[in-house]
Amino acid sequence: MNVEVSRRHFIKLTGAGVAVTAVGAFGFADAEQALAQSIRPFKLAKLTETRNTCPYCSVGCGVIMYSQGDIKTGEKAEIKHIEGDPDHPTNKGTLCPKGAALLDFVRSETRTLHPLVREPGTNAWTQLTWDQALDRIARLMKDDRDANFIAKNKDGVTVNRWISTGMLAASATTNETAFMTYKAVRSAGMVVFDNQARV
Amino acid sequence: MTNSWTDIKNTDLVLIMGGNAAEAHPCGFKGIIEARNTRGAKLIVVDPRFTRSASVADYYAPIRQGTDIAFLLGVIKYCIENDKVQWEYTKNYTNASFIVGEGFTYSDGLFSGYDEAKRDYDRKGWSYEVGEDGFAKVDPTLQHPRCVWNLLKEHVKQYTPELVERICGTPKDKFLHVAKAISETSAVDKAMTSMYALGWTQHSKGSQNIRCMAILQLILGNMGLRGGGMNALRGHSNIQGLTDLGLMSNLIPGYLTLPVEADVDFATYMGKRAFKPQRPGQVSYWQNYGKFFVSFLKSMYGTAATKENNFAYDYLPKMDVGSYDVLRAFEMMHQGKMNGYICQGFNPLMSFPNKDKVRAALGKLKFLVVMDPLKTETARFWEDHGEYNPNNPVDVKTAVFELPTTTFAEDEGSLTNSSRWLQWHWAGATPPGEAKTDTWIMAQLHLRLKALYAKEGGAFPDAITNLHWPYKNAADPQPAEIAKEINGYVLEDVENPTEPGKKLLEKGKQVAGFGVLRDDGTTACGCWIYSGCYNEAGNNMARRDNKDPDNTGAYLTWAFSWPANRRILYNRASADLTGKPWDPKRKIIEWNGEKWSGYDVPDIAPTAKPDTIMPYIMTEEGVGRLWVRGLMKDGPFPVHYEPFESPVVNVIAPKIQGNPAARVFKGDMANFGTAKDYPYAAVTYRLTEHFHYWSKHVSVNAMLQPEFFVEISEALAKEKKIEAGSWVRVWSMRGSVKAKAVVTKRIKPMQCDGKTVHIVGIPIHWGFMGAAKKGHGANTLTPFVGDANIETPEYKAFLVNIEPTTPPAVA
Amino acid sequence: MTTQTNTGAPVTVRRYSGSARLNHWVMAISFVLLLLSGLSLFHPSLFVLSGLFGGGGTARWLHPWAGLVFAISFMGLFFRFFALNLPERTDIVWLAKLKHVLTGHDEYLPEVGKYNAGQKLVFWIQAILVPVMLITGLCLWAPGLAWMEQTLGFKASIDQQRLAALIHAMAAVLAILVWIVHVYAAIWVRGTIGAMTTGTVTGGWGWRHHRRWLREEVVAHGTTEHPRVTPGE
Amino acid sequence: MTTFQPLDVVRRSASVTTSPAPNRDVEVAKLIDVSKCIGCKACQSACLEWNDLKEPVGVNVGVYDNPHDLTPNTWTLMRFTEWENPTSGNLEWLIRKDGCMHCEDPGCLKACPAPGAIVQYANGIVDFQKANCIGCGYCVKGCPFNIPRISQVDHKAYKCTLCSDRLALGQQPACAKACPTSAIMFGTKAEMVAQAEKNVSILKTRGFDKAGLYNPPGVGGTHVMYVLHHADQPQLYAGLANNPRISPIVEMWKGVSKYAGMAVMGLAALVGVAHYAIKGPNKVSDEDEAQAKRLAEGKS
Repeated sequence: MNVEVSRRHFIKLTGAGVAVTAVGAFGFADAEQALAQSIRPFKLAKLTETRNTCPYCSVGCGVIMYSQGDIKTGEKAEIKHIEGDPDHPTNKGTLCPKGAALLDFVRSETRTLHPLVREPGTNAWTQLTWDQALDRIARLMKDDRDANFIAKNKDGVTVNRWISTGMLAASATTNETAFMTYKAVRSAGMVVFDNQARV
Repeated sequence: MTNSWTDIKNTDLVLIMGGNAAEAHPCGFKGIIEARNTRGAKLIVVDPRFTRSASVADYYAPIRQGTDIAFLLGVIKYCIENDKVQWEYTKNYTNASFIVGEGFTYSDGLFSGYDEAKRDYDRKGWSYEVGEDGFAKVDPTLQHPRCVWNLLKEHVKQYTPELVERICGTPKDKFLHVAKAISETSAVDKAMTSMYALGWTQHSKGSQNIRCMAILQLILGNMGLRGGGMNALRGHSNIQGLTDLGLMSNLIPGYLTLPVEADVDFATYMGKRAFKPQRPGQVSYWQNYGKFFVSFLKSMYGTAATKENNFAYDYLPKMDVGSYDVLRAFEMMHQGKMNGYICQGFNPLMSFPNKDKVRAALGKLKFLVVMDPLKTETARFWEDHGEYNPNNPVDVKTAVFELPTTTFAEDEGSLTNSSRWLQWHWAGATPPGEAKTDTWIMAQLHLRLKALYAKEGGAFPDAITNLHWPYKNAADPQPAEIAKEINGYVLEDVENPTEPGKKLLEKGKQVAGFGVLRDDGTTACGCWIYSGCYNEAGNNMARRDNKDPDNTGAYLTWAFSWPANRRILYNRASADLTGKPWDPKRKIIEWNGEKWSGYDVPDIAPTAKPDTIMPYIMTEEGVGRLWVRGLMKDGPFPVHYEPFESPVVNVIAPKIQGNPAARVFKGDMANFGTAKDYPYAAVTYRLTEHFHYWSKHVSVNAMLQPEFFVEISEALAKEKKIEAGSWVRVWSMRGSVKAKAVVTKRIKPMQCDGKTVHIVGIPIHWGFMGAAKKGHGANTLTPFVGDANIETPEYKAFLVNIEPTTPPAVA
Repeated sequence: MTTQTNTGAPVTVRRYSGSARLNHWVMAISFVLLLLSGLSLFHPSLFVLSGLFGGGGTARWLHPWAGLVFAISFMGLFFRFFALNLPERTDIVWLAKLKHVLTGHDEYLPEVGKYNAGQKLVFWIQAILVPVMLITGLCLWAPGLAWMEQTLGFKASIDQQRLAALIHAMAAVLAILVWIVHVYAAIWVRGTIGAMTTGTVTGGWGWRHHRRWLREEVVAHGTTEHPRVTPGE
Repeated sequence: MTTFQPLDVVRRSASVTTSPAPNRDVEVAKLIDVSKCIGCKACQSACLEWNDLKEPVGVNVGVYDNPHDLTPNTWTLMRFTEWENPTSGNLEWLIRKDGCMHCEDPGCLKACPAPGAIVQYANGIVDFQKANCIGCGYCVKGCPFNIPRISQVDHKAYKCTLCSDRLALGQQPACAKACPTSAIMFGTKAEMVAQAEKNVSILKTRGFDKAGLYNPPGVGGTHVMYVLHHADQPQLYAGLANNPRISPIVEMWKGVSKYAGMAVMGLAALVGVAHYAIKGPNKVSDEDEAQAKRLAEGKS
């Protein structure tokens, strides 16, 4: 029976002017002035909220992301804090040690930032543009497909199969990404195709 | 999960076996604590290790990894012999009464029809005896010697508590305690939930582990009930979704299957998928296969899919082998039979068995494309990281592309959790650097390939050039557009046959659900089981109303649950033959004389009479299967086989060690170690502080569990003179790793068939990238063999040796 | 005995060499710093004293370093004078006549050497307190604890640190008492301070308070060569 | 620098002034039910993230406790103990969330020499005021639970604030919010005590006869309390203090010695002044000088 002001109420609180009632709620009734000076200012005030789902395990906990800036209005937005969504039926605002640290996943120092290529036999990455990267990959795919595509088997049955290039789908991409991936992969006749269900 | 995370609180007994929910799914574990506090539910953990789940359990029983089937068959025997069976349920809702054809035999761990050369069964002999009415014969009295019930009784007879102790190392008294607790849930007002995960799947007989519990849950009458069910705790946030959407070598979205070479044409393909009911009046819902399949083809190929060309049936590739799963893929790669590989947010170098083989295989590719928000080991397999990844870049001729992708925080769309809930989420941050969404990248790859084929032509361009592409901005398809595609939409007006002039379906509208899909090309649907997720009512996945009348845990208005927003599968089975709930306190749905209604979406036609139409509408039998005919490669019943690498000999069939129907590649058979050289039973697992190989990139989690370690018992530590916190070398037939030693009371040696078996616990999670200390991957050690049915690698039971050692050269 | 008035400047006697005086003042200054910074952390009402150092933080930082300086300089003085402070029989007599000491009737006191029993007590009490303060001080000081753990392999438990704090405080009070006596005596007994400023005292001062010392000085050095005792003209 | 109105604060370190009539209507408490804790460390994670703390990546020393002790950045730490229960013969994995107990009678505050560096709010929270902290480490010596840690970077003392910034907005502490199994609960002290009774009774039905609430009277009770399955042996839980109280040594150090010391020193000074007033200075007479002269000239 955690004392948890409902999220909506909470939002009101973080709005302009600290609600005295809430302050009172935890025995700070006469303290606003002192708190203003002694207690760290509430860091979520004036940040933009976005609802999201934890990308780790399959519990699918609801999270609320607090960002500086609102991308819905086209602003540049940077996540400042991530916390459990109290309205979510499964996690009810709680998070595990991974979910509670999602912020540092988003801003991890080892995130990929630019398309890179490592040329055969070399020992370094070189940066390229998206167009360069995608065109080269498409070319490599087509050349391999044209060379190794199996249109018919020995009995003359149409099999339209491509097995010399494969794809591993992710485990945390959206269903929409998954379907897009499916379309792109299957339309090319690719069958060496799997996901992370087993590991 | 047949049930959901929010349903766990309704249970009376939680059996965590083959999983570790507290560790891997902490927020889902909440329901267990709630069930305990509100209904006095008990938690039992059966595991080789005293896990975090065990730390809060009411009862813990140790078991040697890879012996779950022996344990569970023992429990089934206990229930049968002690009359702890939900009889009415078993008789009416399972195939207990079905009579199996003559000629079926089982002896020494093998069923009839085994071909040792092929390592496969001829499964014909496992089917039912068919009467002249064309339906399967049954004996409701369960007297017939060949009825499934009697075959089951016979099959489990040998699994006595004594045998269980010999095989599993579970002390008899502990086994009996667990068996008794489980058997009590055969009462109509008691339910047990089975929470399992990779602890059951990652075995060469993984599917049968789960079958075995399914059989038990059926005879206990725990399927379809609130607080019951088979609850697979999926590992990743959307692995459920990716599987539902058919991102596997042989699948089509919604668990349809790709044609095989024998399906020479559409007619043949459909002919094999008639799914005629095997009992009179049963639903056998897969009879609608054609509607789902054609609607899928229409959503793939749009106008190019016509009646004339069988809806572009030939555009689909046909399989020549059962599956091109990851193990086969890397085997082919290793043989130099593959040129290109695309990894989307996946780290095979760390995830797949036999790391050295995986590294070598990747080095034989012409090109490797890695799409990931993090700098993965796989993208750097060619780099030299000393002991952690020895390589000489100059010798590696693979061109590697690393494409930066967005994380959840910068992407929009739906994820399907273990509860089968499709939950929509919104982007809240600007992608860093030049990172792009996976959707954009896949679309771009397709469009560029398409452009090349349009320009140059080439091998069978049709399927590529004709791929349906209904997006406002062709270069950048939006999640909502794709979601609508998945849900399905109407291509042509369809008249209502009963009321002429009135439209049944209106062109251009989203279909309401899969019920209205058609096989005449008038509807399109990307994934039938997801139909209803984004219909004319809007994006149901984005719903956030968390009301839950009477706290049943259904939450019908929160997001969307497939199929048809149903929260508990087989919920019809929660009511008896009169349509009344077995346990009124547990009511989900109820038959009011004309129709079904209740807290959940009924898993049956609303007007299906309870006494005639049986609950398991997806099976041809209409009932749950204690016995499977052709569907399991390795037998109609589960049998105990040892892991391919096991410290002991298979007690029940000394000649057969590993699963006889499991596929093993030539080179790999020679790569299995024996107890002589590798005396210790190893198991790999997750820790709660980490998630696979991502969270080591997160400073906080890297700090919470900074360094690769293995866990051993105090006894083994003493025997091997290993100090807690010191360095040890662990090696298997495949490779060798160095790790810190955690010496613990939570792992204890077991006595199996008179032999002391020491266990070595090996957490995954470390690699040579990220914020944590560099570490070896557990997959350096694991064997390259998978489950007979779905090829899940045997990560949970293999052999290693261990010794004290010096710190790694590169720290 | 006969009395006669004396005209002309008094005899001056050399009491402390330059180095001795330097040593003393280094010690004195560091002690005052210790006193002020220590007291500021000793009682809330004295916390204001930390203002002299620009705040409690600096006081906290300065105190241990001043302590080290004090301890080292004290050691210098200790070796310089401990021989002269060895106890002797007359000390008992002197102490027995403490009444006369306090009333300033030196004439009733036995002739004493360079140091009387009182001074010796001051010397020896400090000689005990300083190491005590030093050790307990180290136990209250993060760098000190670290140093002890690394070089001495001694890790002070929380309870030992608590004890150290208590002893340090009590020893400090004692030290301050002794210091008060020391300073007061120097002020009360006129002509004394010169000993630590110019380094000399008048012969009369010597005659009155340390007659034996004066005699020894005269005997040892006479008046002509090595003019330790300089006749006035 | 921080000035409090009387009602805000019950106690203030190194300050003679305490509030005349503190408003103690709402006392808060965190209740940690150890029997529900799965040791997932979500609380640790949430604490670091909410308070913007960074703890460096360490090494494995053979245990699950990371970091291996509380630090200026780690204000809460999961401590793991494997214990074989001699009566049941079962292994028990006792996992305790360590951190500031927010004592009703805070030893840290008592020991602190810096005015206002440690305050106790009316709701029971014991909070460190960075601005006033001088980094002397006396709080570490005063604490009966060995909780505060001094940063060697900025020489300030750190520990759990009970998320006073969140409480001020009606939000529970970050750790309690995150805890997946509600092993950490938060509310008014009265509510938490009542909740504890429920949890204890459940534990008793599960066979833990010695289950109980840990709210040590020795420190006047705490605003962070534990439900323990073995309340009779708190030391089992990674050495949780059996009957914690402010160390008598500290009491003496901060009590008697302080006042007695002040007294004697003051007295000594007074005696000196008085003595001087009465006796006047001890002067050297001309006679003494004459004698000295004579001695110097060797005439006697």
